[in-house]
Amino acid sequence: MSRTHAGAVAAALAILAGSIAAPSLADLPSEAPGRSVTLPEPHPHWMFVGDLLLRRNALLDLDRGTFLGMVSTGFLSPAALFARAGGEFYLPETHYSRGSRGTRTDVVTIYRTRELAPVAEVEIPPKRAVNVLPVGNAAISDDDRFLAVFNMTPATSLSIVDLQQRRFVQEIATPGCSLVYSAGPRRFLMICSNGSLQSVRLDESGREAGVERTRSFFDPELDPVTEKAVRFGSRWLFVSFEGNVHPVETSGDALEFGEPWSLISPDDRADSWKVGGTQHLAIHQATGRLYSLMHQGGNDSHKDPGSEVWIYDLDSRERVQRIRLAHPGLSFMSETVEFGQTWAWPFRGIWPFALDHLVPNPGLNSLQVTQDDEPLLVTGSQIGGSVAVYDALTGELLRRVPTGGMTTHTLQAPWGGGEAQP
Amino acid sequence: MSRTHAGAVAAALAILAGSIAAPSLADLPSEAPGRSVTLPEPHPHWMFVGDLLLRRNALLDLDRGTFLGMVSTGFLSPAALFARAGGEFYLPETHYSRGSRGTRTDVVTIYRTRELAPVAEVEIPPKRAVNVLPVGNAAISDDDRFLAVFNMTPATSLSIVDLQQRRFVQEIATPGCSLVYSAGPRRFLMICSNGSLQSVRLDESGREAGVERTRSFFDPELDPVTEKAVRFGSRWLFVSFEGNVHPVETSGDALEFGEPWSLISPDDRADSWKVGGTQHLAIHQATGRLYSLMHQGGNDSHKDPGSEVWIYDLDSRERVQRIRLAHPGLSFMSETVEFGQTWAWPFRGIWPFALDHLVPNPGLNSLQVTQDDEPLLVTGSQIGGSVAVYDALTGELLRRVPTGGMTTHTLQAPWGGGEAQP
Amino acid sequence: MWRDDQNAVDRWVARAARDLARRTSRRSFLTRLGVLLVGGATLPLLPVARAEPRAQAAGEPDPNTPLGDPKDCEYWRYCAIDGFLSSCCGGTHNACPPGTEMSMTTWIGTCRNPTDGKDYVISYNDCCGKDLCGRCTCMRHEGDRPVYYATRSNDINWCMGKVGVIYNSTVAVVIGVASDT
Amino acid sequence: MWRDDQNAVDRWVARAARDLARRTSRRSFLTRLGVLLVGGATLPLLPVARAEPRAQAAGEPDPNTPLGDPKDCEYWRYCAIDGFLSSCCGGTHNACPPGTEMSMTTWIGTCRNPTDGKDYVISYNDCCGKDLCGRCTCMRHEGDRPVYYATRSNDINWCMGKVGVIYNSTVAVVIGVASDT
Repeated sequence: MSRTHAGAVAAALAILAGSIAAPSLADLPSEAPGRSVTLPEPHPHWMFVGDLLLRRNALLDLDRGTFLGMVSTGFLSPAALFARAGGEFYLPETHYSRGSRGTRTDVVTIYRTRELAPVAEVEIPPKRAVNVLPVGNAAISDDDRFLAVFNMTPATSLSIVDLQQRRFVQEIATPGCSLVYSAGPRRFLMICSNGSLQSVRLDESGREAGVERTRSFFDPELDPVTEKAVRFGSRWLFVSFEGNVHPVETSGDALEFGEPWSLISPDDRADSWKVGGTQHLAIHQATGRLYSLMHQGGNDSHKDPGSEVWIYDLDSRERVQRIRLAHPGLSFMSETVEFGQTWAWPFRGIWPFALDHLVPNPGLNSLQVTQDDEPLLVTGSQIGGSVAVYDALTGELLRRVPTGGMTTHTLQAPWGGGEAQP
Repeated sequence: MSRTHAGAVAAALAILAGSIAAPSLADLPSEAPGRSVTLPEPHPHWMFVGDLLLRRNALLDLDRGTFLGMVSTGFLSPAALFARAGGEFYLPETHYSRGSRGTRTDVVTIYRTRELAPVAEVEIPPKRAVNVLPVGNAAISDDDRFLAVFNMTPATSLSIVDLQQRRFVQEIATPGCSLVYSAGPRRFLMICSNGSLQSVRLDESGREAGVERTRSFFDPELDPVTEKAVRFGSRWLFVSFEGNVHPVETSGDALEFGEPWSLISPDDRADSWKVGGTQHLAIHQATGRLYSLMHQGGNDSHKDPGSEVWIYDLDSRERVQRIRLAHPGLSFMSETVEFGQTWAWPFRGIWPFALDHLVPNPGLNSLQVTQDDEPLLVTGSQIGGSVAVYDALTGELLRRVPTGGMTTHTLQAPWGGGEAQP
Repeated sequence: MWRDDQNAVDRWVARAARDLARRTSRRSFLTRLGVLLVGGATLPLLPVARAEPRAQAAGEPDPNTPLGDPKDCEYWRYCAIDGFLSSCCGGTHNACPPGTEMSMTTWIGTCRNPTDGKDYVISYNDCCGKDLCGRCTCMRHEGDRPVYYATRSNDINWCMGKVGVIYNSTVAVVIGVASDT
Repeated sequence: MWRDDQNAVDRWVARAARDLARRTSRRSFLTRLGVLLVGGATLPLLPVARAEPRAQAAGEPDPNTPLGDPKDCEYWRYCAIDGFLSSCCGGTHNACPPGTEMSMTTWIGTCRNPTDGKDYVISYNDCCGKDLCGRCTCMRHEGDRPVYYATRSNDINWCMGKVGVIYNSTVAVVIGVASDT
């Protein structure tokens, strides 16, 4: 409790003394105002859920279904970055001095996880790419030392932040290549518009130490890979609109492209099954299972919401399970007795109707998997503030958890499995 | 069009030349990007409609039902102030350097009405009272020279801004008294917690030239006047929870209290009719008609929405008309054919239901009257983005106008009648 | 600036202490926005406060093991609250959610603890510095007065001064036993 | 900083001009937010875009007397638009609403004018510097590509550089006649 708080409390008690009786043994003791909760050590079943409309990320306990806290993110800052050590996370933010006008300031805000409070910020060039991608706008080097922020003005570049020294190091121009993914302690990957990858190497001070381009390994016109790549150990998996998986091994000095394989069998393709969603891929590292959000749709449906999650074994490259997704919001039926009773018209009357008639599934836009030994699969719909929680191994629906938000976007479960998620 | 735009356009056309055929006579000529609309002279039937959730005020044409533009207001800045000259308006705003944290900056932003663009700003002490009152948080002297902003930290004071010289003049401490209303070129009124008024006089430079308190003229405990006072020429009318009108004449050197009178007859009181709402009073200056939002309710219902508007003649103090208020939102039935077709679940299904079943009136929280010779009465509901427009003389419902917003709060129609509204 | 705030806080507490009143609510405008956010705006996929009266929640003889549900709007301490319950937002009934700061300008009410039958002076402090929590809207307001009667007005956002004006949620802190004198 | 932006704009226009494509959409994320704002969030009291196909709107032989309804999503110029129509937000089909600034980084599409049967190069410029307009959501997107293929990506907010990143609405400007070569 800060001294100022203490002072005010003292003042309060002093002045209130007149109207407060001398405490007797049975009385509740006076409590100290000014306290804020500090979180325990992060748990693998904690998850950040982003809300782009309310400009916040809510932290949920998926086991107890409770709301642990939130961070205000500012305009379109969908994804935080998490130090593998776990004690901190980082939010690239864009602010204007007068709300929607004035001077633009971009910062990387450094949060201490257990306080959910900013402890420092590093100002970066006001060029941050402003979009809604759940991954690819920033990345942390595998040793937690450097943070790279993708810029688009529309000229593309990377801003390098030294997280140890809490300072901006350098902007690296990356014409023709976009987004950023971590690949080792001193290497970041980018995707180039010609279908190739670019390696950006840093030296020990975080300055550019070399840039190499690979051959192009996909056709950005005919079957582009989505930006929502997933990392499996030292391997990155890029998945295309048509469901082709392009593995890229990053352990060696040079990148190695593995044999592409397909998530969609000819039969499934005949039924027009497609990958898609806002955040449509996740991997459980320990079991090597890939979770893919699937829907039936036509061309250009690569961002349509999913109706099922298909689970693949990354060794055998076989689909081992299909989960038909439940509605993420009906959990509130448990609150219908009170629900909306106190609302002003017209909302009072709508909820009962919604319960009776609105059975169709909204479609799930986002998916995430926790990294512990009892992993949870979580799905969220862009419209509404609730997520559905499944046993990631059996596919059993466990519960639904309210986010307190209006929209559900990026899902992040960085704790557990020994390291933060890419 | 700015030179930078011109430059970019030139660049565009030059580079595009290769892929663009030489124009033939029949072709549409190329158009210049970079243009923004400038508004015509403000019309008496234009209205600003505030939305506290979207943090904006939308400007509507009530005759044509069109959306003319909007201003972003920042956090809880419900009401703009309008120069009687009409060419400018002023928004007291509060901003933080990092959105919801960081350094607080309060400014009075000066907008040129026809551009709806800020042309200047005056920084004031970061003490502005942050609440949702539609009136009373700031006022302009009757000669448009000085703007007074009410501060609450919770210590109360006024910040005086010189609108002519575009600078902050002085903060005037006003212990025990709150809010601010204009009463002449160099005098502002405040309401004090003991039920009295305080006059704050300014000198020609805008500095404090004297403060006087009146006797207390109402009981803040038993029958307090609402903050939503209305001005009738040189007279201010303060209306109490119980519907008692307290007139205050401000033309003389000293304030004169007129005889209180009641808006509610014994019979109406027996039917528990009460005044109430967020913005529950308006006056049409030319005809001397007072418009009061009414509802049936119990104690502490002074902010409940209204179901009727009662119209009084301020000379005879007689009620001359009752208007049962229509729903402000059903105007969208005209769009039901398309309405919601493209929405994601669950909204698709809700609208048809709403049309069939949600006939009850949401209750109207806000009311305003235009000041021309063919005045319009406008009512809005806190929940939803639509206002209902009536002929203010006949009470006939003319149309409903969408605001494009989520909530409807302060309604302002400052133009016409020769001067801006208080 | 800070000294000014400190004085303001002292003046404030003094005024509040002289004006103890029962079951008075505050900031219903924020709650209404809250209802919009939590209920209307995101309907029907969002949770909403249990605002309907319930069986009277128990108090706590031992503050460390509270009886009754501090996430329930009917919890005894909330007799004069109006806002989002901190205990639903990552905090507790008397501590703010992580990363928010508790305001020192407050409305003070008096609530009866059903366990010992005593009236306690409760300070309703706002948790500030992060945007609306949006969970567990709780409105129990009576005796609201206009803004010029500040200690009784629920149109005022009590996030003020040092903690900033951005409102997140509200706690209910026991300040002492209300005397009968 | 400005010089940098200017260069960026030139590079940008160059890339866009080399990559004319038909009926490609942009920024559907903003539109989705828009649908939430306009439809979901405020339901059922809000207007919403006419997004269902209509009888083909006419073009304009004389740009000063446009045929067809520039507030209609099916207006011919909007074949590759995705966002809120400026013409519903206080602007026109080719001028931004009052107080907003037009972005110079744009997506460029090719639309056929039903009146003269010619294909025109249309520049979709965003109007920036004020928050979401929220009216007349119009999504006509095909051929969307990922962000790294920027000239074809609708996940990018084209309010950039000098005009700032706050998006309000979008216009459709005739840049010229598309050649068949």
